[in-house]
Amino acid sequence: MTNHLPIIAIQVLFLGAFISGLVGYKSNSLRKFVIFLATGTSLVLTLMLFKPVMMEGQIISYWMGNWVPVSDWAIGIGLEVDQLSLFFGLIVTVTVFLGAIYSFKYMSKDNGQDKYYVVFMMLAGSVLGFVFTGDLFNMYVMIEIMTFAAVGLTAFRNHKAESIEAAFKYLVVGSIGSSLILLGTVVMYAQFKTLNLAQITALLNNAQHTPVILFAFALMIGGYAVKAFIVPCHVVAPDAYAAAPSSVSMLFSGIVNKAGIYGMIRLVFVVFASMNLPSMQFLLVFLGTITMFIGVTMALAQSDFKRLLAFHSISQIGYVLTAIGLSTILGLTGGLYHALNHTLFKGLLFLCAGAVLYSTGTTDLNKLGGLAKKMPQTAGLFLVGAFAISGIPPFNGFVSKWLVYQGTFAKSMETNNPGYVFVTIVALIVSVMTLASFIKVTQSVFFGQLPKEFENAEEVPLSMRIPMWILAALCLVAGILPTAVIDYLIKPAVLAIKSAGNYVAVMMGQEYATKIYTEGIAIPKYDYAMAGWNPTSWLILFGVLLIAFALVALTGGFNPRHIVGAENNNAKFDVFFSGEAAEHSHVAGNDLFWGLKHNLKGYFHFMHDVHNGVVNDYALMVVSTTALVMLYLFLLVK
Amino acid sequence: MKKFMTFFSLTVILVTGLFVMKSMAVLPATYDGVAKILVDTTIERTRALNAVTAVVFDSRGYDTLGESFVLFTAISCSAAILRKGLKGR
Amino acid sequence: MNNILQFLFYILIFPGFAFCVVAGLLIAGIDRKLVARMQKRIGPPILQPTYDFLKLLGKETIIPRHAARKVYLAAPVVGLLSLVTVSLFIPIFNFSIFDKPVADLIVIIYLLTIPGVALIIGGSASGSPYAGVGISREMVAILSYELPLVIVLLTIGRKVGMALDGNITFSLKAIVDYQAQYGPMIAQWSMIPAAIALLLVIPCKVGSLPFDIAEAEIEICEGPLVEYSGPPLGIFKLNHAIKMFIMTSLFVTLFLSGAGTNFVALNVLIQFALAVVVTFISISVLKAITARLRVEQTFKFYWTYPTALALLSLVLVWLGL
Amino acid sequence: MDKNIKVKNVIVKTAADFFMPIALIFGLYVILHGHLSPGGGFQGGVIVAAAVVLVYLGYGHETTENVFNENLLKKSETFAAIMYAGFAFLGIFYGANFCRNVLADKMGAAGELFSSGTIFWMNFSVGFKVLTGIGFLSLIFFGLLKEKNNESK
Repeated sequence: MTNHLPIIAIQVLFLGAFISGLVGYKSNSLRKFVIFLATGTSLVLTLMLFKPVMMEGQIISYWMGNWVPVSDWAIGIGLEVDQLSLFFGLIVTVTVFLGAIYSFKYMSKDNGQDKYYVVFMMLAGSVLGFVFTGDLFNMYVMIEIMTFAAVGLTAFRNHKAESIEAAFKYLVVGSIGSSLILLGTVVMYAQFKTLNLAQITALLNNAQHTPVILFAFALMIGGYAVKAFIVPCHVVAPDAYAAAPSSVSMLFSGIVNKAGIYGMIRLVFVVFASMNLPSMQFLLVFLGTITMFIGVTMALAQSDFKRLLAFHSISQIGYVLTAIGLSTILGLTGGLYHALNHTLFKGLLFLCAGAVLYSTGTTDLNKLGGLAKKMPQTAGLFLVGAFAISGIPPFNGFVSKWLVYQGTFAKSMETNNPGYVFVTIVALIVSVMTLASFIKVTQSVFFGQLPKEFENAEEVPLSMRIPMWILAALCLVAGILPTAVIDYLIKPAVLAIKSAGNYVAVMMGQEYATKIYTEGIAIPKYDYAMAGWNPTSWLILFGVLLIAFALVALTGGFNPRHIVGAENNNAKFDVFFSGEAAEHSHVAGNDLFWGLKHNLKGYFHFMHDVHNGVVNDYALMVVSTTALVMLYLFLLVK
Repeated sequence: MKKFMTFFSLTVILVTGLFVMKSMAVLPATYDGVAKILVDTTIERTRALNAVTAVVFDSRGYDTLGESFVLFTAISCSAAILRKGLKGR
Repeated sequence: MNNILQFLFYILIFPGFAFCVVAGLLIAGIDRKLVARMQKRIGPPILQPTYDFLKLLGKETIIPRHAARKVYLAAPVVGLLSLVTVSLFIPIFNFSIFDKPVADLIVIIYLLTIPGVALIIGGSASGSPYAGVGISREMVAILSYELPLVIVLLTIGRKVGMALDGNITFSLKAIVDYQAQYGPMIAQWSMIPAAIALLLVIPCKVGSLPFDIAEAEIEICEGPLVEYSGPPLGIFKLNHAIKMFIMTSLFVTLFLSGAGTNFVALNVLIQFALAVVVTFISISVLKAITARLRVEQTFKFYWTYPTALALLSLVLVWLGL
Repeated sequence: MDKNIKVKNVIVKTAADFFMPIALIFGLYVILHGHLSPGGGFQGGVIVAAAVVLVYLGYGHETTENVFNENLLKKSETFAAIMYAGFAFLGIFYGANFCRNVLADKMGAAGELFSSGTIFWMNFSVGFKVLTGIGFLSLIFFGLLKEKNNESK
């Protein structure tokens, strides 16, 4: 029965799409019921895999149509769910479930909702199918569904011109990415005559790295870089994230670019495990570092809530890529942890942006202000998300960023390469800049003075707040219990990344694996423990302090009788205006950091010119990236 | 800059592509691997005379399922994008 | 039980809350006195900041009409808590409340950011446009000094790590042990640029002249604090004082720590005395002789000179000097 | 644009009348004989869907709108997708794996029309899905064309 779980989990999502399209044509509640049931079932089925895969270390292999390998050739399509796949699978199902619940109310103001849910579920199912599959061409098929569904959802609010524009850009650039992946797949097939990932891994292990393989590899790295929105292929992402409905932006940052990251990890560390890794490391770390830096500096310059979040999404993916690029145990741990955290806090932040949009109808930072009084829960949840993404303890971003810093710095000590210190410094600075841009959002959306037109803004409905609360709670849990998260989620996944031989053995049979790996399958060691810093004891400290000071505050430290509300019409409760009469004056977000921008104006002007919105240039950037990766691989990888 | 990048990337891809083509030409010409097994055993396994259909719908039926979902998604997306939006179009 | 009591003692009395408050207020008083003397004034009594703090606790708290009430009131307390937590992590010579090397430089970097963030969030929650200007300046200030600070801390980590086991260390305890063995860090000439860089970072971190751009009284009426009154304002003032002590004490631990004596009380006194000296060098003198910089000048300053100094140190350490 | 589409052009109309049955019969043939002769669901489906285009060319927009029901086509496509997934699920119901051709031995010998098990049925559902899907897509595009013509007039 366990064997059937992955395929049922995937197909339930697809069937949910079809059935909601069929029966939910007229009835709203029936459609919602179907969607809820499908996403919930998928989540439960994936969770049922948790015990056998993560805890007992099983790897599930499943041959479609019982086409088991014949004379050592994998003729059918196989699903292979190892710990890495399940790690991403859990991310996908949880995100989809919460996103679906959020959509119920959030989308209620749009028409054509039946179409929305169909495409939504296709997106969900395709990403789950992508991470569970063990077949190179099947990966392409799923990424194709994903791209089309993402384009459709980007343009869903088609009464806005920017949605259509963003979808067009995404379609062009995304299709180039898909084509690169397809071409890579085709070339791989020409070389190896098989499409099964495990078998390709095995064949690569003993093969020379011929130009054909390098060519295919470069194409696929380029393609997945587009899917993961890695600089300089990121240019379409901000438009798409900003134009899509927020529940979809959450999916974009939570699962769509995770699919790209998963593809990269699977290719670089499992399929091409026999490659000369140090040279790949440099490429990945380099790409990751510029990704996080450019992402965050662009975010500082934005004046739209969702665009800003989109650039942060890019920046955080840079962290993930940098960390996994180190390819040490520590680095991979940090990278996967950050991937998980990114899903949690960025999902939360996008949902908060959606809540603001739902209540006020705009996400322009220059128009908003003072919403904390009207939407206290959203403001609080936003602060949780903002602190988490900025890496303020005790939230989850702190733990994973800490792992990233430690990983990069340890790597520099190990290899005696000063370049990695530079990466550590950039990572730390990027973290502060992240904080800066969230301060800007906090100031210009939730605090300050409330503009007249939003006097009637209300807190969003409960069904929108529940997913936000769940995500916030998960953020806190992942920050407080890092050892548990690492033991149960990250560690198995990291070990799975490191044991390509095991991956082959499960899928193609032990005999085959022993034929290929004549020296025996190496069993990786997980030698990292969260030593040095024990966050639980730290949290106890913080808690004790909190209680102590709460007591102080209660026993008259703040003297509650003196705290008078602003209800009475006394002039002393007005904001200080140097003695002038009070008037509406809100410091909005547009130019909050001019001191920074003024000093770096050369850089910002250059970035402004690069993000010019011309699709031809964007396509050129993708192609150039692929060409450069290709050049790099051909010249530097031995 | 743009012009340079265009020519540069096209040159790189063209040159490496030609190089790869050349090295592909020396790969063994006979078809083997998965394809041979599939073609040899298609009829007793699937009872279908058309080997292509047999491959497409049986041994790689899951991919075809995915491909038909691609079509479905594309059509659903067109329906969603080209629908009458909130403020008319 | 005993353990818990011990921890409570640590948190509430000795390296924690009470000690921090006393030391911080004392250092603030000494600083004012020193500055006054340098400007040929008599200056307030050393206990003046204490009196100010106590007086503010008795005043009325006014919450402006536009303020987000809970955040407005919680912000100063959160800042204070994080400062007290930092003080628990900083070892005083060989005295540290953690047996194992628990304390961690990265934790400290982040925890030291929180008071600044608390100031920003609190000011932001007050809804005043002056505060809006103030927080933007404060954030740019954080962005400016964080770069040299980070490089300095990484340099120390590299230096100590290489000497101990060739691996990275972020542990303050390891740093203190290293200094107990090899003598103060400042004695190594490759670390002197880093020490100077950290000395330059301290005034901006505590927000004193010439880098008090966020709270510029004359231009923007104390920026984030403009709406605060009563106990919350008192706690912010206290935060400021404690921050002075924490930063100078951190400098002492990182650069001036040595073998120390066997008596904890004596060590604490030495630490405090050294902290006063560092305060004098990096805060009081600068405060007495300079005028306020503009925000973009501050940014430019920190990303050039202190960063260059810190990088110089890093390169020297990297070369094994 | 509207110059090229003369609704009452007799030649186009006759040609459409002539080719429509051929397209339908031939398309269905290609779908149903996918497992015996070249072709299959995808190809046959597109040929059948050409009928929609022929109706539009021959009879113009209004007739097309009257003859074909957009929603029905969309629903049929969804239904066909479910059908395909259902045939794939048959494998699990019969105790084998997903996509297993469990009916292969239960239906006629190789070469007969009803042979090759689920391949035939999957082929059929794909054909059905493609013909409804492409037909639906064509209808949407004709709708856009009409709007555009109205705007230009």
